[in-house]
Amino acid sequence: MIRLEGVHKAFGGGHAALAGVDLEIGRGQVFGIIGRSGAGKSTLVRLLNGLERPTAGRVLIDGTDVAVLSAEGLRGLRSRVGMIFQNFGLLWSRTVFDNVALPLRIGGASRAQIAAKVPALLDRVGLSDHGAKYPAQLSGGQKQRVGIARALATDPEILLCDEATSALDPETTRSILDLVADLNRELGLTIVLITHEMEVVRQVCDRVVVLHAGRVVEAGEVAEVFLHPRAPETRALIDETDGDVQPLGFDGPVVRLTLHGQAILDPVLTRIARDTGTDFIILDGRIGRLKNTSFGRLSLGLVGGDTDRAIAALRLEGDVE
Amino acid sequence: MIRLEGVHKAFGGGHAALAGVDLEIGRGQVFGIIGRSGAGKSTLVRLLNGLERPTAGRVLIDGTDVAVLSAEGLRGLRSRVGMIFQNFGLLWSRTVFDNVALPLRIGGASRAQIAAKVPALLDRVGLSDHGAKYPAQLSGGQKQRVGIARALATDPEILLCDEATSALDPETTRSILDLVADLNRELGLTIVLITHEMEVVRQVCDRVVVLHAGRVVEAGEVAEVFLHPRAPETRALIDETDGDVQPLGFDGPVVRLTLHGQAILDPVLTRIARDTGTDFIILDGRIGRLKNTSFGRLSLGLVGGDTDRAIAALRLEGDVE
Amino acid sequence: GKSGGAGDPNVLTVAATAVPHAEILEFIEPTLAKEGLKLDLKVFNDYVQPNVQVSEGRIDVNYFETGPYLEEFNKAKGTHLVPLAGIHIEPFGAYSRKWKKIGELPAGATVAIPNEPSNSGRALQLLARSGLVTLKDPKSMTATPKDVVGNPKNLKFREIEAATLPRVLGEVDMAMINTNYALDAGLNPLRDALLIEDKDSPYVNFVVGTEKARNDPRVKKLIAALRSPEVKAFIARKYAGAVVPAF
Amino acid sequence: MNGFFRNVDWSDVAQACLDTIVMLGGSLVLTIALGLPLGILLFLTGPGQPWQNRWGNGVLALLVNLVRSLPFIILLIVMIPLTIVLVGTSLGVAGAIPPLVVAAAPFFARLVETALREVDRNTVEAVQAMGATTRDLVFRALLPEALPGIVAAMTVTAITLISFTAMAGAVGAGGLGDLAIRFGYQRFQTDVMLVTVVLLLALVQLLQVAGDRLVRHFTRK
Amino acid sequence: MNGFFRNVDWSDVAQACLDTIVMLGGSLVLTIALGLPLGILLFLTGPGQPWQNRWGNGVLALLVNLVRSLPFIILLIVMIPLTIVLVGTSLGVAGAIPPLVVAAAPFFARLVETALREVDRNTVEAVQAMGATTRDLVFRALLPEALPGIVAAMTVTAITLISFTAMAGAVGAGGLGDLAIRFGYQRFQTDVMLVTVVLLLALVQLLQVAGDRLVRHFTRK
Ligand SMILES: Nc1ncnc2c1ncn2[C@@H]1O[C@H](COP(=O)(O)OP(=O)(O)OP(=O)(O)O)[C@@H](O)[C@H]1O
Ligand SMILES: Nc1ncnc2c1ncn2[C@@H]1O[C@H](COP(=O)(O)OP(=O)(O)OP(=O)(O)O)[C@@H](O)[C@H]1O
Ligand code: MET
Ligand SMILES: [Mg+2]
Ligand SMILES: [Mg+2]
Repeated sequence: MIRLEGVHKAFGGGHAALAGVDLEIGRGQVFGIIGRSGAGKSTLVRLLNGLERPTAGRVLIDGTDVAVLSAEGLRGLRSRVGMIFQNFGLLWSRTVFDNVALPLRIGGASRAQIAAKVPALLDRVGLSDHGAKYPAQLSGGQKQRVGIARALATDPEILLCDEATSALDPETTRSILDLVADLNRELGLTIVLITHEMEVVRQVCDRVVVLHAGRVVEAGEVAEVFLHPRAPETRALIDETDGDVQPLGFDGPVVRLTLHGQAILDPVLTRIARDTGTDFIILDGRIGRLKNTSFGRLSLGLVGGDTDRAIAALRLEGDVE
Repeated sequence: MIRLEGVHKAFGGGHAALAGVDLEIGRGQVFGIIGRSGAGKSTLVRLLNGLERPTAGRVLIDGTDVAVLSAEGLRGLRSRVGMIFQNFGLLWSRTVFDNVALPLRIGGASRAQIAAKVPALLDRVGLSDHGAKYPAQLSGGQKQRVGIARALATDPEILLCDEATSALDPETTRSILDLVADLNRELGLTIVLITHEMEVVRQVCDRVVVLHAGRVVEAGEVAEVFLHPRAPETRALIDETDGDVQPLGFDGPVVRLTLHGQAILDPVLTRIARDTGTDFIILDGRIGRLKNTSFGRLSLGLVGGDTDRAIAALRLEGDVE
Repeated sequence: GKSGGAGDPNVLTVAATAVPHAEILEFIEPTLAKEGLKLDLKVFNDYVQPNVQVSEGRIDVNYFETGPYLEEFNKAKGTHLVPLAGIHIEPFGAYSRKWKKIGELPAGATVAIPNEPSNSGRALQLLARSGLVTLKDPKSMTATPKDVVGNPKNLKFREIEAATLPRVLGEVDMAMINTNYALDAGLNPLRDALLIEDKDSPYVNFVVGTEKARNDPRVKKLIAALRSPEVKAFIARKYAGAVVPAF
Repeated sequence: MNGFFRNVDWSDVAQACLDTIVMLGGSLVLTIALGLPLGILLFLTGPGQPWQNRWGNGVLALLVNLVRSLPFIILLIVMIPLTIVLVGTSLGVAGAIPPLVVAAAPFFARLVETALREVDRNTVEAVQAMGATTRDLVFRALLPEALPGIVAAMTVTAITLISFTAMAGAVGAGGLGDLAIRFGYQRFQTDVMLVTVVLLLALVQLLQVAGDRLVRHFTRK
Repeated sequence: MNGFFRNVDWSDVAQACLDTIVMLGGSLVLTIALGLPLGILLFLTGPGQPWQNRWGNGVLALLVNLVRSLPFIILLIVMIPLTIVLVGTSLGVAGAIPPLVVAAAPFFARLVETALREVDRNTVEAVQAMGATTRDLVFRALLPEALPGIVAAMTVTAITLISFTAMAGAVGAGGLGDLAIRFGYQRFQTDVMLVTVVLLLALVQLLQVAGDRLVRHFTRK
């Protein structure tokens, strides 16, 4: 559905924001883009609806190069693409209601359609009480939710989210993600999602690409990238620990264990402990879900018993470092 | 150092953004403020440097009511307080360098002082290469880092951070938090920090307050609040799971265990497993640090053995639900 | 009326400048009304429009200009307006705050003159007649300082808007001022003027119209009313020498 | 008619007031009707804008500048034939309105252009990303967002128009400014000048206060 | 001096050009010097601003409106005594400059006020939160941020001043506009009118292009 071929983008003078990006996003995918601040994520997403033009390379949507579209063609494309902006881009002169209604009005919706749809959207993003306010009267997160409701108003086929939940609390984030995931499942909405919250990528993305200094340094299935990050930039991004491998107060041998899929339902640790006499201290780690599989990543301190056998046994269950 | 007494704040017409807030922040503390979007967090912080005035109640800094300060007094206070804004508030007409230099110029710093200080600050926030750019040429995260550097420029005594790292990737966030934590330790900087990233609260805050609809629903030491959240609003916010208590594919008995302090260095699970014959499956959870203590919160599936005795044994080690 | 045009036998449109023309016209309005002629008075503060409007037939006649000015206008614009009747003269004078007599005027003195063509020519004519300057074309009614060929006293000219002249009198050695402005500014032409036009002045103000208007009965009525003894008395009473009847 | 205001003919003053108000009202409405589209066009054809067009923009700018470089009195004259076609006369209040409009519209258009340039680029971009036509962009985003600036521009323009009406006396349009010039200036009647100036001031003051209030009302930022 | 331009005295035209440029230059510099502080003051004393002051703002606004409600020619006359005190004469180019400045400064001040109102509230707040004095706020935040708007205001003001200079002929200031009126209009010398209008247009065009370029140069948003 979306294909980038050798895309470069340089802003007048400076070095390139994107330096040769190839990637492909399939219909109905939830596609994550992560990377350090300034890596080129926003620039990449803005290419997809023609807000920026590549200095070299091609951006294809359904096989058509966005750069060669006529004004009319570009409008057609944009009406099928919703975008949530990092900086909101709301109309200050319009109420929350009218901001959300705007894309509908532009799309030629009737009064009745607007009256039916906007309140439902405001409700979904938890702003039912704020429809008559102006953006300047809203908190940061409320503004962001207006942007979300607005992007969803026209039932787009593609949704571009530029840090759509960065100003939201975890609870609200979760409800927004649920909403987006529902749309993805029910309507086959294709979603391109920039985020700094790895939890978000884990929960909703199918595939993820890691940008660094304008280049793709890693790309693949979320589980694959998160469980077996290859590029050092990826590791640095998704690393959960505070950076210390050796946590407070423990100075025995430490291993890092990664488990996923069904393995996690095995009582791995307790079984091996019983078999090898080695006790495990969980120094650090996380067990949770990756979209629809489970995963775990633990730093284990080994105490007593046959630690070599214990490590060998762990190796049979998952990845050990 | 900072005291709020019965603070109310209503914006013309609407219902109150703050509805009776009392709180106290000690010198040198890192004080977290969390709460849902629209809870009143930004409003609260803006009271502390007089950007908003309370409709009732008093805001005391070092015993002086901010509301009764003269213009001169207010400027004096503000020059001791740095603020990082949710919406950046940068000067579009000035380069990154000049934006960071601005508070120094206002404070009457010499050319030489500015030439010495600004590059060091830009370096700390990773913007050395961007000093000559204008804010419109920066990515979202880069803008936020300019705001951070600017707030730190005058070596304030109090630093107000309104979602200072929300636009930053985890790696950059970590380096900023390290920077802030260093300043707190070395210079006794008092920090008031709004964030939606619970990880940030865990890593750097001493105390935390949970706001909900303009009221304080919970307040206390971070470890206390995070390990034993009392208010349902707090639970909802800090809940790490995706909301399902019963994770994928397991249907035996499940308990939630919370451990902290030295307890975590005990190989609790493996020892009890050996003693009671019960195997534990870690279904979900997180082990990590709370500023300078360790903590763990796990959902355990119990398999075989004497589960009652196992649960009783767990109770001796930590909190079980 | 909207465009006034020649047509309604009982209404005559007349363009005029405010003083004294419009005031004189207003004075005769009741008389004409009794004769069944209604005056539609259009007051202008500009010297071009009234002629343009009359020549294009949107106004019947005007009453604001002097013969020399009309001639100049016809020549420049190729119009064929004709003077229908001379009514009055507004004598033009030279005034000074610094000097009591024209003979005291020193060499290199600054003389302010009006900046529109009709009045600047008129001012220079008056100076020429008193021997202060000689003009390239002694007959020219629209001379400007550029047309001064002989200037024994080496006078410096400043062209200023006519109504401003009395107000800057203190800043120049001498100013050439229309009598109406002089009077309004509190100057007394008979006492204060260093030079003043006499009764033979060619600058008589005419009622002006197209050739057609010559035989228009309405215009005849207007002219008759303007040249009445009542108007003569009115002028004498109201303008005390600043306006002199020319009939 | 004695005492200080002895020269003041109050019915003249009333008529002049009426003339000024009619001229102002008529020309302001038309100035906005003409200047607003012109300002929008100047903006849209400018560099980096949706209808970017060096030539078109250059020609528009030249026209606007041409009109603005003509002294008002010359404009008044040059326009007479056009004025007659438009309103049937080049005289009086009606005849003054077309030149007033032609003089003020380009001025207003420039102010509108400036106001439109101030609209937040992020907002414009977001609306473009919805697939808005330029028409939608103008009517649903640019104009509402720039409204406070445009209202401020209207206030400035209205007050400028009042000062133009003073010169419209050249075509016999009358009005307070003309009264001030003819009696106050040309006839040295200080009392008439004072009365007209006070009335003009009241009118200007009214416009400014109303304008400011509207600006504040429309400012949502 | 034959052919089409037979009436044109080129040395007069050159002098008029010079006069216009001197009047414009002199009065523009002073208009900015006077209007900018006035605009800032109007803004700062306005509702919700640092020096909020109903009375002060009201008095300033009244003064500004008073000057703006006076027809230019009346202003010229009323100011004569003051002009003489300021520049020693009320005549010629020098005598025209004070009234030009007094007429244009309030106008420019209003445009400055409008431009300052457009400055991002978040930015202003951030600078206030640094403990900025109002002076710092004005010079380090408001003015730099509003610079594109202020430059646009300068352009509009400069062009408006040119049209005022045409009226300054009343005090013998000369200039292109005055030449156009006295020869082109009053003496029906179409060639003179054409030459002067072309020169005026060139000047206006130059100002506008330079202004636009500066605005673009200072726009960093
Ligand atoms: N200027 C204003 N006028 C009216 N209401 C306002 C204004 N500013 C804030 N509010 C309201 O006050 C409440 C608290 O806002 P505040 O910005 O303090 O929230 P917050 O906790 O910072 O939220 P977020 O996490 O989304 O930034 C919100 O409901 C908001 O709509
Ligand atoms: N208009 C511009 N002019 C010049 N440079 C720009 C411009 N926009 C972006 N850049 C630069 O391009 C690079 C990529 O910016 P981009 O906004 O794509 O980053 P990002 O990955 O979205 O970062 P963040 O996570 O901080 O939002 C940055 O170094 C930025 O400074
Ligand atoms: N009323 C004027 C005068 O007699 C006429 C000037 S000619 C246009 O001086
Ligand atoms: Mg970005
Ligand atoms: Mg907030």
